[in-house]
Amino acid sequence: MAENQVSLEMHGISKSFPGVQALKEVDLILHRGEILGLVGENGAGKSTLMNILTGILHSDTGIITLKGKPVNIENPRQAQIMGISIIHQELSVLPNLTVGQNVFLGREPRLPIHFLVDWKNLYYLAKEHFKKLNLDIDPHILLSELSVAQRQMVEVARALSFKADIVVMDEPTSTLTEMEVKNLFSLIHTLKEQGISIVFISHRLEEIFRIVDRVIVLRDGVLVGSAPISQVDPKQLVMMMVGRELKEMFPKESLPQKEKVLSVKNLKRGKDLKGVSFDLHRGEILGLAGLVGSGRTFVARAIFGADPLEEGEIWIEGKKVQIRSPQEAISYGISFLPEDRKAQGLFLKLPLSSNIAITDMKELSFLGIIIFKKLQELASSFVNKLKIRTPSIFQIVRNLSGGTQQKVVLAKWLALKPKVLILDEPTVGIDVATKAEIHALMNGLAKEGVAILMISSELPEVLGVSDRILVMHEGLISGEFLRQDATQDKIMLCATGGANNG
Amino acid sequence: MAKEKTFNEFLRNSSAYLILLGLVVIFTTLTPRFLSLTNLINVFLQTSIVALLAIGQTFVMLTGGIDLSVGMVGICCGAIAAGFATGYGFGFTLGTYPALILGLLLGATLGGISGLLIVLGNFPPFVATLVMMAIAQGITLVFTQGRPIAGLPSSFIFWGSGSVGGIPMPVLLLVIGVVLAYFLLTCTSFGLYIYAIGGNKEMARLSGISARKVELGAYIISGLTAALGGLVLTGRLASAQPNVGEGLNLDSIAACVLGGTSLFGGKGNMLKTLVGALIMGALANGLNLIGVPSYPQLVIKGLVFIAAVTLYIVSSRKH
Amino acid sequence: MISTASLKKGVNWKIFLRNYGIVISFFLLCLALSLVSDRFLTWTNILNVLRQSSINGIIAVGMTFVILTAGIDLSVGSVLALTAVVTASLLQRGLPISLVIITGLALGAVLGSVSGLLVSHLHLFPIITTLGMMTISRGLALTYTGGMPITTLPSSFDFIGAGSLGPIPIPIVVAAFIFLAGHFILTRTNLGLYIYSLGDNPVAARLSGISANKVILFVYALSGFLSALAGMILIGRLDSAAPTLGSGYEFDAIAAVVVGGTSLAGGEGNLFGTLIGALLIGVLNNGLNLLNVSALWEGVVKGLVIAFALLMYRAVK
Amino acid sequence: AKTTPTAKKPTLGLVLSTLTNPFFVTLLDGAQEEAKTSGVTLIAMDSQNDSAKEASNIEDLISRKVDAILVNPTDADAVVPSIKKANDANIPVITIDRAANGGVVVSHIASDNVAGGKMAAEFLGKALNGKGKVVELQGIAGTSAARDRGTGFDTTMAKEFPDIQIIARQTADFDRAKGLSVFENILTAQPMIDGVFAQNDEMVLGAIQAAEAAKRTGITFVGYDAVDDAITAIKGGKLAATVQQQPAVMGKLGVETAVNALNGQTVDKFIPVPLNLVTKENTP
Ligand SMILES: Nc1ncnc2c1ncn2[C@@H]1O[C@H](COP(=O)(O)OP(=O)(O)OP(=O)(O)O)[C@@H](O)[C@H]1O
Ligand SMILES: Nc1ncnc2c1ncn2[C@@H]1O[C@H](COP(=O)(O)OP(=O)(O)OP(=O)(O)O)[C@@H](O)[C@H]1O
Ligand SMILES: [Mg+2]
Ligand SMILES: [Mg+2]
Repeated sequence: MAENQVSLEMHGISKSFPGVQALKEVDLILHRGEILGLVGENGAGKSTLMNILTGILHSDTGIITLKGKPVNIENPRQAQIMGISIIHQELSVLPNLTVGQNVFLGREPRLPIHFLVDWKNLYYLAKEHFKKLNLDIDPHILLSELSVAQRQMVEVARALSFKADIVVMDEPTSTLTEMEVKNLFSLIHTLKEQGISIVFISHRLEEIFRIVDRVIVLRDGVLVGSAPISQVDPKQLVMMMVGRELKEMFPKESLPQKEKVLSVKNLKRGKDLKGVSFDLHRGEILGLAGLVGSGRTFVARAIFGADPLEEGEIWIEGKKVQIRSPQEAISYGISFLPEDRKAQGLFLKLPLSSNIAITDMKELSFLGIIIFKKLQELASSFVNKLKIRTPSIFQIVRNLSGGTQQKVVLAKWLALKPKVLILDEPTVGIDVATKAEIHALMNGLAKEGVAILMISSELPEVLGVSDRILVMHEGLISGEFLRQDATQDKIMLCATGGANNG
Repeated sequence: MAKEKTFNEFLRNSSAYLILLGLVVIFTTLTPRFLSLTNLINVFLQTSIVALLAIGQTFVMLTGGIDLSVGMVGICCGAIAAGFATGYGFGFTLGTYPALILGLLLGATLGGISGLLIVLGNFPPFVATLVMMAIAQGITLVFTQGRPIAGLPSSFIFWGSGSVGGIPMPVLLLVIGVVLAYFLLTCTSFGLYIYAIGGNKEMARLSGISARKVELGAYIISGLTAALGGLVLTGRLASAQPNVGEGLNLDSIAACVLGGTSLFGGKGNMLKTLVGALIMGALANGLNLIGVPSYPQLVIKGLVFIAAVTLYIVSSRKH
Repeated sequence: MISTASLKKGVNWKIFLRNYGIVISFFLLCLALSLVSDRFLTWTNILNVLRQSSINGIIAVGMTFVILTAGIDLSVGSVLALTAVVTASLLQRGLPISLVIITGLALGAVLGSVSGLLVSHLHLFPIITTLGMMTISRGLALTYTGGMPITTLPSSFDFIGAGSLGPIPIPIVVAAFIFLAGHFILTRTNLGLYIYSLGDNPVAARLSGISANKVILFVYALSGFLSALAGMILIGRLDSAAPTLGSGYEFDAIAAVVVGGTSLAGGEGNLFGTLIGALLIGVLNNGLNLLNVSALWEGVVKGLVIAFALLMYRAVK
Repeated sequence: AKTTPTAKKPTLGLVLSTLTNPFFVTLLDGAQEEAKTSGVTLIAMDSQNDSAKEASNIEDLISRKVDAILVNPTDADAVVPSIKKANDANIPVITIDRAANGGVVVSHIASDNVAGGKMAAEFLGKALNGKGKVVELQGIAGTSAARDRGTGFDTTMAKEFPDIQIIARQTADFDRAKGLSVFENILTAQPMIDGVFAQNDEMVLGAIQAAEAAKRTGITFVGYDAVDDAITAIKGGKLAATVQQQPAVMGKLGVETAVNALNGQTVDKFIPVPLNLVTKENTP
């Protein structure tokens, strides 16, 4: 049967970075037309393994065999030529080029005079390609004008535009919402039917169970298991990943109090926000759901003073306030975890300790002089609390795994001990175990009286964690549910605008 | 609302043109001589050398680099070509055209060396081209022994001082250069890669582009246009001068930046670079025509720089 | 892909070279010079090099701060000239020296602040803003003096340039203090952390509640202040102030910073590197003079030596 | 001032190689004074030592239709195309201080840099009694002033004082700060120095500063230009001599000659401005 034809074999792959053994003797077999799930905690080595496969990194030891032939993959271009394409975990699209240029970068259609690009054809091909993928994006516009989720879809489109036998997807869904995920999955099935093999990495276990044929598990750079998906259940899988049993995924205990901490009234800004009002109570976790581009991020940014408002009022603890800058927001006790960690959250060239401490320097210094002991204590405490996987607190953040970086940003905002905590996609790219811990942490904070506004595109998360849920559609609140009344269907209906029409 | 946005967009895309237009209007009201045909040709002529260097500089800056050596490389190529054309220093004479071609080749080579230092030696562009600036200046001084090389054949001088149909050669060459460069940047994959690299070198590499080759190409082009500028300057001065060219580096960078090219790469275009250069040329010419003494000219020049960029920034701010 | 046992070692060796390569290059250059000239390693010559590097060094400290925020300051040389001629003319009018020094330094800080305000509040590109500042300051210095140098300063002012503290000349003492203070600010204070973070990711810095505007204002004001300080030492040494003073100093300062490993993209680098960079340039100039290298060859030699010094370790990656 | 109603007041353009050097500022002062007394308009322009800027300046003056152009060229060859342009526009050209190697020039007003270098060499040679070790501080490499002064000095030294050894030739770019540090380094390299010739006063003043700081005495310093500071230094016994050109006189003669030429008088093709060696005995 075609399914059993081995398409790729990686054998004995090891890789170490200064202070970290990222991979130890890892073996991987991928069959033709197979969807292989690759799971593991943050920093387990998933991306490293795939980067070796695609020529971005070079392994210290090990052999890669493609269709039975040993190969040497020197650089990304070679990998492409050998029919391996990858969707990177971090967005790797170029914001100052157009969508179409991004998709075909490096393989532009040419005019008869060979060095001239056939722009017309390029945009035509892009459009056709998008049609096949059910994507509604104009290939002519600049990528910088797209939302994060749309950029992710462009990245997917780019990877699928190669005539590849193997497509690696490193957390392709982390910034996508339900609709796009569905779309992507039906695509993956089509590819599978064409005999294309897929490596699928995700921290969303329900996706793993929905789509993959077989799953392999990495823990601390070691391959700890491989099984057809039909032979494992989620509990077992998590146990393999973390090496111990996990209790409830979304434990929920706190009870909201009635005291209003934050009220916003009629927030308006162009067509992004068309009059948003809501209250947030002490000890409450308020979920904010909606489709990509519905304006959730704008609500958060407006409250935090990151964007100017045209109209609207913000009240904190019963007092009307003017918030014109993040600094002022912070002084009112508001914290804001932005959705794009690389662009808005991290200082990649600085050590982990500085990244965590930076919002809290007033506490950690005397007369402007840093008290290093305090700073290191703070950093260490968060490394422990959030299980941040790092060789030391002085590790440069650029060298951390994607999910670990997310934890660092989260730690930065928790360090402030805020009254109001706004989290925009807080668990993007975070592994299940840690996600549960973060949710527990949110519950703990809520119990202590922190008011939390959580934006999330992952409906199970919204449903599991929130006391109350708001749904946004095109810059307006289109629905509100108490925890006990909310269901995925009701939320989706409001999110797509269905509730307003009918 | 929508109208306002498009107006802002218009302002942002054309602020360089507007500044140039503003200068023209101001100078025309102050002195009628400014808008005469001969003077406009003067402005173009006086801008041509800096603008030629700015062409290559734009390529380099689009990749996120900088080339501090353009002035000196230009002078160096001018001197060596003059040596070939007159026999100075070599003891034998080549014809004007072989000399000019060797001059251009030398420019491409020097630019290529900067590029190699950057892509293989991993030098920051600033340092690599600073080193090249010192070396090119050194070669010039050693070769010329610090003396100008005169006695150029008239066919050589023609390229800097001659004119075709009333249009001075430097202006003609500039127009050809800008058109070619514009074409290269917008119609070829090389041009696309230049922008891609400037956006993010690492990501461009991940996309399978051989970023090193493209970056190297940008520096070679910069060396080439620098040489062209140097040869034209040599023709314009009817002699190779070992000691000019110091100010040309910053001027060429300023032309790019006034035209809206980002220092961090990925943003900018060739026509606007030309406009940026013309802004500087028109300013110098206009101030001379209305008789502003030389010291205050500096102050005004500085103020106009700042004002120009302010206009650009303020108009491009999103609201 | 076969395992290479040396690879792990190789990695560390590369990191070592990347971090200390410039220091190694610097010592190799010194070694070479002491072999070819027996005058090089004498006490007077070492003081010479240090004294000559002190002016560039002081300016380069300010430049490092600016570059760490991903900016650049091209106006240092002209600001130096403008503050120098103003200081000199105040001295000639017989104002008390301490007052004059304070005025001069304040003027430098103000000129820097103007660039800083434009960069921080209007978000102008640093390169063109400071290029504007450079031509404006030069123009003002020339206008103010009519192009003539201001000469014969009161001899009591000489100590700044020509005096010494024990055996160590004042310029060296001042430069050492500035380096130490700068290093302290960058590594030990909130401000230092803010400077690095701003250069690394300005968006994240603003969202982290850092008053980016104040930080930017500070670095440019500091750069202006230190240029003025360097100017005072210079006129103290020269006993005159010309409006042409300091032209080209911006390149020496930037070269010192960048050769010292600070990234022009911001967020990465330190003053130790800048110190070595400034000394490298100083030793090079000194060596060229000691060996009586002809003016015609100076450029070639300088360029090749710097290229070689960097190639030593930059090419390993 | 009174004007004759019939004759239009002539306008002269004066293009100077640089206005950041006191020498040319003084030249401009002399020209302006003369312009005021003879009632002509004088437009001054600064080429910033850049031949390309000079070409632009002259083109702009032609655009402005001035009656005559006085030019102090940055370089003898580089100025030729510009002079030819002025010739084409029928605007008379006068060169000052530096000559042009081509084009039609009504008159050239200058003192001779080669002769000045010779003068310095003769003075220094005699002061050292024909033997000793001499250092030469050079101007910006590639400028004609540096070249000509150097040529005059070097050839005279070689011919007339064979026992004098020139032990170091280093450039200090006509700059006082560079003169200081370069000479500091030379002092370290050379234990014995008897004399110094600097191709301008700025450099020699820097060198004197360095020698004083290093407490090295017995060095005879000779400069060039006779700027005010140098005169003071001569009076104070620090500087032995400096070659004086008379920039103010050059400027004055330039305007005078231009006016005469415009009035149809014949003017001399070459108007020499005498050089002066200023020493303690003849300080003004
Ligand atoms: N360039 C690097 N330098 C040093 N260490 C690195 C580098 N890249 C990765 N690492 C380390 O290697 C380990 C594996 O990282 P990797 O990115 O493969 O994890 P991952 O499984 O993809 O995690 P995540 O789910 O968070 O994306 C981590 O400990 C990480 O810190
Ligand atoms: N930091 C930002 N600054 C300016 N515009 C932004 C920013 N973040 C997002 N946008 C833009 O806002 C628009 C819609 O916002 P966005 O897509 O973030 O809404 P959302 O409901 O929060 O959805 P998402 O789940 O994608 O965050 C998009 O066009 C996006 O490009
Ligand atoms: Mg990963
Ligand atoms: Mg969002």
